[in-house]
Amino acid sequence: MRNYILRRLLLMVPVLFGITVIVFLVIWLIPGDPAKAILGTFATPENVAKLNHDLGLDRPLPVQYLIWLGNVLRGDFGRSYILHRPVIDEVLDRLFPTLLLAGTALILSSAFGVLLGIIAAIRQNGWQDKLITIAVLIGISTPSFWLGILLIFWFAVRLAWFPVGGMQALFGGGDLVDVIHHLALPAITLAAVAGAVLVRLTRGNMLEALRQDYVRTARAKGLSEGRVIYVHAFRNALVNIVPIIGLEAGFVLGGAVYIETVFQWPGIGRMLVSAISTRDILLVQGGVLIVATCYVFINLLTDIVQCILDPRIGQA
Amino acid sequence: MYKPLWRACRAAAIALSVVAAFGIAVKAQTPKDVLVVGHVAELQTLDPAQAVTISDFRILSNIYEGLVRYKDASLDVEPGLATSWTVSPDGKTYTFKLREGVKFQDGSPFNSASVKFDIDRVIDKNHPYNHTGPFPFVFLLGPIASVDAPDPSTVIIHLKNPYAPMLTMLASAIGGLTGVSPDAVKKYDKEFARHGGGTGPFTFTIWEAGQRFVLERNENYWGPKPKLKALVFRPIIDENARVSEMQTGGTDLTIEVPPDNVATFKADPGKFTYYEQPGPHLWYLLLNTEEKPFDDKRVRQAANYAINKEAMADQILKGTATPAAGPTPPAFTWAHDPNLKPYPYDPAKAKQLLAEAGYPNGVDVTFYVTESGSGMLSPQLMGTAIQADLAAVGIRAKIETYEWNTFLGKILPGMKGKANMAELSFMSQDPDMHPSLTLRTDSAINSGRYKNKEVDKLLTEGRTESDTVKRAEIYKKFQDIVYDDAPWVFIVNWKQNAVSGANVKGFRLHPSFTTRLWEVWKE
Amino acid sequence: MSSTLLSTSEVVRVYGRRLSLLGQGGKPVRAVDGVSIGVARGRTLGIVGESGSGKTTLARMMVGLLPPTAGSIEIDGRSVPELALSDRKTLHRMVQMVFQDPVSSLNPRKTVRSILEAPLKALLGMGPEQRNQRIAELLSLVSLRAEFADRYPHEFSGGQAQRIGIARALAAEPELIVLDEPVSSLDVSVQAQVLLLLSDLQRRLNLTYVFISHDLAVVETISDEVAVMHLGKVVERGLRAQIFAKPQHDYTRLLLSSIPAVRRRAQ
Amino acid sequence: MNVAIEKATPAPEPADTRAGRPSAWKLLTRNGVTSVGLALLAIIVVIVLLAPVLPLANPDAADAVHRLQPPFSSGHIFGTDQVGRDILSRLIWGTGVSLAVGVVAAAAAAAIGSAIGLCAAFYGRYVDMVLMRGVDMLMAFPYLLLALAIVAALGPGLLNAMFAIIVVNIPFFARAVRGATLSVVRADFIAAARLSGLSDLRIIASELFPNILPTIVITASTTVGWMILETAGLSFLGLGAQPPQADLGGMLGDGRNLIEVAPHVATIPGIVILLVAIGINLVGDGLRDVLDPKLKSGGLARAHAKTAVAPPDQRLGRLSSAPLDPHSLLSVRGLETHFTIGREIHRAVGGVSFAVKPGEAIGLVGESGSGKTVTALSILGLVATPPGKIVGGAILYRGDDIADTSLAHLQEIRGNRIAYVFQDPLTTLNPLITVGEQVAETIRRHRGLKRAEAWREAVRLLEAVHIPDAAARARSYPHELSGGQRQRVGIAMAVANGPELIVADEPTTALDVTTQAQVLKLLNELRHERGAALVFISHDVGVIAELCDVVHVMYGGRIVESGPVGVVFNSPQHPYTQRLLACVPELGRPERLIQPIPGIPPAANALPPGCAFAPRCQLAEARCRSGAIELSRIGPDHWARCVRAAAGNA
Repeated sequence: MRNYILRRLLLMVPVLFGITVIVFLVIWLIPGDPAKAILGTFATPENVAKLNHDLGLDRPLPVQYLIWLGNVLRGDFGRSYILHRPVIDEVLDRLFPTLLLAGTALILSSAFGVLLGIIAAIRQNGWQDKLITIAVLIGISTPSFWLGILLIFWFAVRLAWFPVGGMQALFGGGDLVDVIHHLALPAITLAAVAGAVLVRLTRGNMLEALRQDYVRTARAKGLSEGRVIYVHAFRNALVNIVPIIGLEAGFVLGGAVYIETVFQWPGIGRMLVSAISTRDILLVQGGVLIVATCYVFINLLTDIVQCILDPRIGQA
Repeated sequence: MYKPLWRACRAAAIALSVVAAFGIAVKAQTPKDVLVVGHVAELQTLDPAQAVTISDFRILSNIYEGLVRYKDASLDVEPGLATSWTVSPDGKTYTFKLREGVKFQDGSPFNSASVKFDIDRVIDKNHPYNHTGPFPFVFLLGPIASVDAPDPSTVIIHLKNPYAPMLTMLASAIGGLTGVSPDAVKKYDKEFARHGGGTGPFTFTIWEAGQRFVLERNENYWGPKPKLKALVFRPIIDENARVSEMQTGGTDLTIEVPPDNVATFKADPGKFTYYEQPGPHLWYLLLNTEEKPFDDKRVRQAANYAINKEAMADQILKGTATPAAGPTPPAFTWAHDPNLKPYPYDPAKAKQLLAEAGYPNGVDVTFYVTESGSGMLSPQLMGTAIQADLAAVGIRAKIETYEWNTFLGKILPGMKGKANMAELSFMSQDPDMHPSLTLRTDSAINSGRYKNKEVDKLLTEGRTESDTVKRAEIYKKFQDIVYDDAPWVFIVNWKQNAVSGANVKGFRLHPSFTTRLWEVWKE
Repeated sequence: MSSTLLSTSEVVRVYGRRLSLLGQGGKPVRAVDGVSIGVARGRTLGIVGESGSGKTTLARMMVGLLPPTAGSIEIDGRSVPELALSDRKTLHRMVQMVFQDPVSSLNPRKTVRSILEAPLKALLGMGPEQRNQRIAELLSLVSLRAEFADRYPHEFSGGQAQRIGIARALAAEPELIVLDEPVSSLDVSVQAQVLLLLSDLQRRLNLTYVFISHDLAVVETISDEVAVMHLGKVVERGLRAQIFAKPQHDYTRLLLSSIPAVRRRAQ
Repeated sequence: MNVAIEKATPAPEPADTRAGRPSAWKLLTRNGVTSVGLALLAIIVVIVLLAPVLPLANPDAADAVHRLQPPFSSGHIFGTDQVGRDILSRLIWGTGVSLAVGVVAAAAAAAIGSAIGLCAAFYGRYVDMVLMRGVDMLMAFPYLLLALAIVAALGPGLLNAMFAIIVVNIPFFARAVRGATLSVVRADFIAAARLSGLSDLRIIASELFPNILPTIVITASTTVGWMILETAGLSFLGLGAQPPQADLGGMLGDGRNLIEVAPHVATIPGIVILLVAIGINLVGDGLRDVLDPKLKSGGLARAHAKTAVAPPDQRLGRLSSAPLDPHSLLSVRGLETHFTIGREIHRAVGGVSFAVKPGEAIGLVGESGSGKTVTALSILGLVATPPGKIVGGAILYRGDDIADTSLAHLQEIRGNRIAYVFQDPLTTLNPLITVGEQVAETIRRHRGLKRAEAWREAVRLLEAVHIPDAAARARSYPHELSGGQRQRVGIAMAVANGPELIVADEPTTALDVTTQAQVLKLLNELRHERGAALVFISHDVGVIAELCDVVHVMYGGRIVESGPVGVVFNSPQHPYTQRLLACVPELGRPERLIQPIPGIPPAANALPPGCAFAPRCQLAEARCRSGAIELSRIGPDHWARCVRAAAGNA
């Protein structure tokens, strides 16, 4: 298994490298003069020339990339001309809230998704299953931003149970209870869709696992149904569920863009939306690169968990 | 049979309800001496010389002061950091006496050297701190030739040419750049934009990206101390969220209430106070007079007749604006010509003019619309409504929408070959400023390529004439010509608005589109 | 009748020299390790061995589906790997293959007709009318009704599907057919039908078979000569009677002694 | 050539299964829920397509005076939006735009992604590596974030948004199609196509593509819904459709600021998005059920803890009250187990009776589909329900009918008094649990030993089944053992609690002959050592002959002949037994005639009346083809279900 993890770590190098290439090419995608687009209103000829030089845009593409990569590796993602600060500072300020929101949503969706998936599977065709199936159908068909607006309207404005937005109360806030209070609506909104997908997959994988020969063997040994379901079937289903949770992490990190916008969450998603609307391209680049890097590590983590769960993987 | 599962379910349910119960119980109360403001955007910079948006200036005007400032509720000038000033007869030399004993928030002294440093930083490309820019509004300081500091309390500004709007410019929010602490600039260098440092009643303390921006009372302020201990600006970009926060008590004050929500707040005076204040603002359509069809005055007038400005002001903007009559907003009370009436809504006349101009079957035009932008109100909504009105008389506009900066980038170099019309708005502190930039034949950003010698002459006279009564006469003439020649379609003048909790007292909107919060208190 | 049609000489096939991002992945496995065998025209060579002995790899190399790592395979004096690269059509008109799993060897989305048409068109260049006639002949050759031509593989039982697989191989009119475990997934009663059909066809069409199986009894029934494979090597080869009556190699003896016989205890 | 040449008789035509094979469309519409989805989508699509001819207001005609009219106001069924445009009209046109974008994006992503996946899998090696690493890199971005970056660079707009969504979805198709292609590329029919002289291009087009098309359709059907939601999301953020163009996300985005003043402006497009997505998802699920082979035959159904059993009055009604053999350990009487698949009933076991005395070894022999495995699984209720159900007969263990006993009681017997050894040792052992633990857990369950003690006992058992270095091997996972060792573990598990009866279901079929011999020897030894009875199931008469005392020959779900092994195999009386023995090639007797049985065994859902073997039997007469034929005694302990055998002995 140690070899597997090592191999997986090594495999991350080309993937991270690829991410930087793609992110770098985003600038290259900009129609017209990127420097002008980046500088926007401040695009005086001197500024454009200076930025072109700073970004190395006057040099061949591979050289530009290497210069850029060198800067990125040193933590220099350039400077936001809108926010007047280094991109990395802004991104790091925004990273924690996003990870908090996405992480909570991921935990919520995984926990409930798997739990409901198991219930649906072991009560297949029962009323529980039907109820869950309907809920899942609505869940995967609801635009999360719409759900968010409805939740705010009812639970924050009408009932005033939860705050409208933000991450913490301005006064007397910041403690755990306060953050949970602020986190509740956005995290639930974000978790709803991801959780629904997971319910389906868990149900399918549980049903499949329950049909396997080894489950029959376990029953033939006289083991209790609890042991058959949770030790024999669920463990095997989990091997297939864990990578899905990894995928969900990406889903949740991306979906945070909507949720942060709707709930005034001070994370990277909201930053990206305003950066796009002000065409703060370097900020977009930095934000996307950092989040993608986090995601790569999350995937590494799920791979390791999967490897721990399934001894076959480490040896393949 | 499946006990572990049910146990897990029950545990989860209990945990959830505990959290929910806690959550509902916690209701954070804003302290009485702190005002929470729902702000329309993230703050971009703490450097008044770099700021470009009114939303930034609304915050910065509480941190920085200029040599002079506007009087309450008017655009007339009164002493600020300078206690008195004289203007030389040729209008080219301004001498300011500075207030004694004023200290910057960082403790360093405010004096003539600091003023010189501040102005030189912006206008002198070779100044050691010029790289702390870029300074987008440097052109406003263009008339300044040099600054002298003969003694610590005297500053002399030499102009290249006589420039009548000089004082109003210094009084405006941009004028705050003369009250910047040189020590802070030297200390933070390029990062000054993230730290700031002025002489104003409030000092910047906390900036949490996306969450809040906090100003605290400047305990060493030279003037009357603010009543509030702190101001908290919460960036709430989403209109809906801004309204919801206001309704649920998440904010004490919200400036720029979406028009559709105005009625809600007005309807509940026990809970909310609603404010309105016209300012020097004009929302108009810039016409490309260089190319067909708007090279023909009749077509330009036809467009003015075709658009139902009352409906826009009353229906779309819900009374937060009034129909505009000409190029000079009524907020410039002294320069505005009250005899001008808005072009009436008269589609028949528009059609007739169009036919006379040789377009009996209508004409196709390209219409630039922006997504948002400083003072643009609801640009997309307005754009679509205008498109519909124009279509009704035969001007078939094809809308192209761009993000604000791109939009400006497309328009400013001229619209030839790209578009026939574009929506724009301006807010300025002097009736000269905007027309001089956009209607003078020799101006680089006269994007509509409007050419009228008479207008050029009047504008030159207006900016050099220091007698206000004579200036007013000049601008009235100017208005009559431009009204008739219609290089623009005059749409509306905006009344800025705000809503606060009923417990917020002492708040007034200012016509200069800044927000002065040092006299505000909460009950 | 004694001229050698197909022969292999010191054939080796190594697996596991896989390209991977981090250099060589895993240790290479010598699936076939220096095999030299031959089969004479009109005869049947039986190859017997347990799983992992390299039988299938050898079979695939014989028909040109896999290139050998080393060694040579010749059919009628021409190199099979070379033909596979340069002139597949000629090669496959000489040698065809019948696969173990009758279901997976038929494309589930094609009718029997289009499965049988492919070699007729691509290898023999027959026109449509000729093809129809030939398809009918082929089906009757393997004892299937002509109307089966327009059905899909899943409509057939295992035995019928294997007949279609045999018909497909026959369509190319090859001299040699390599049969890779052709009956091992069939029930015994059906297995006997297919074995019988194969013998019948060999006699009528003068075919040469390489018959691969793990079932010694089946190999004994159908082969003229037998090669015993173990871990990629041929451990013993010779005439059928010789191998089964007087096995020389320990492994052959072990194989033979492991077979339970129906009447052994009863007798 | 020593094979006897009997004129190959043309096989009788199989029961025509074509009529019973419903078309994909029928399958799709048979599912009620899917029909709802189809209807929903159809209605939406028809309305959208009719938009140009419907009497709708101009969707872009603003009327500022009549803005934000509530629903059902004059002339505007759904009211008007913030600039006074008719919401209904915008909704219909906007739905069209959203659907078109979703479908076009899905099609484009499917085309590009599938091409990548197909090429990667077909050409393998370098092509595969380069293409799939590229896909990995796209996958390394959190979903949607890459789309945002692309839109950021290209600028907002519906086409750019669509382009971004396409790029983001390519990896899903590439991966799914690559996987599907890999499994097809390895299929023998691709090799067969090569042998048929087809070129690579023809193979891709005519052999590969039709077989991966279902995968593409399934992936597309799941992604098209997402894509519509995502495009809506980008429009919602103001990055998609630009005014005045209506699309659902944009309408929702415009309307959200009015949620309080005019809730209908945001609510109505939200509901429409929901309906469209529900429709697409329902149809997608239906398509998947039809196309995914794993979900075919009624979808995945979970197997219950024990087989469903008909109530005693129905089940026991047909049983004769013949006296029980008091010495039998297990007595199966008139067992009938049916499978209900769709509307068809498969009579897998149709009245099987046999008894096992303590220490005795009986064999059940028959070809596939003869019902021997289902018989064995029925004993302890291990037949999967659904679709299986015991509809008749009784299973008497020490005189008690355990067919219908409580699950708890059954679990006491399972693995304790009666234990099983299954066929494929790789799939029947849990791949994620060490073999030691798998043995130990049954010990803990039935003997209540502590964890450590049970482990030591498990190691002792592994030693007893001759696993070398058992203490270390106990910590291995099944995949780390060879097939023979795995089956030894299976045997260790079975004998762990000293059972009275071991049911072995084809325990050596997946093994090589040499390994089979060792395993059989081991099983036999242990059984004798521990005095357990054995029910041994096999299709291999040789194995049965070697191992068992008594044999029951099964055909078509019934026992057709039974008796002591020596008697049955040396003088078979039933024609089936005779012909079965005649067609098995026998080692050392190559000169013996192999006589195939013409035709194929009957399908369990289409058993002929009378004798199931009659259609293949050369001796069949009219009376064989109607009415029940009883198992009749034709010698001491020798029984046969044949009219001729009965008559001969009468």
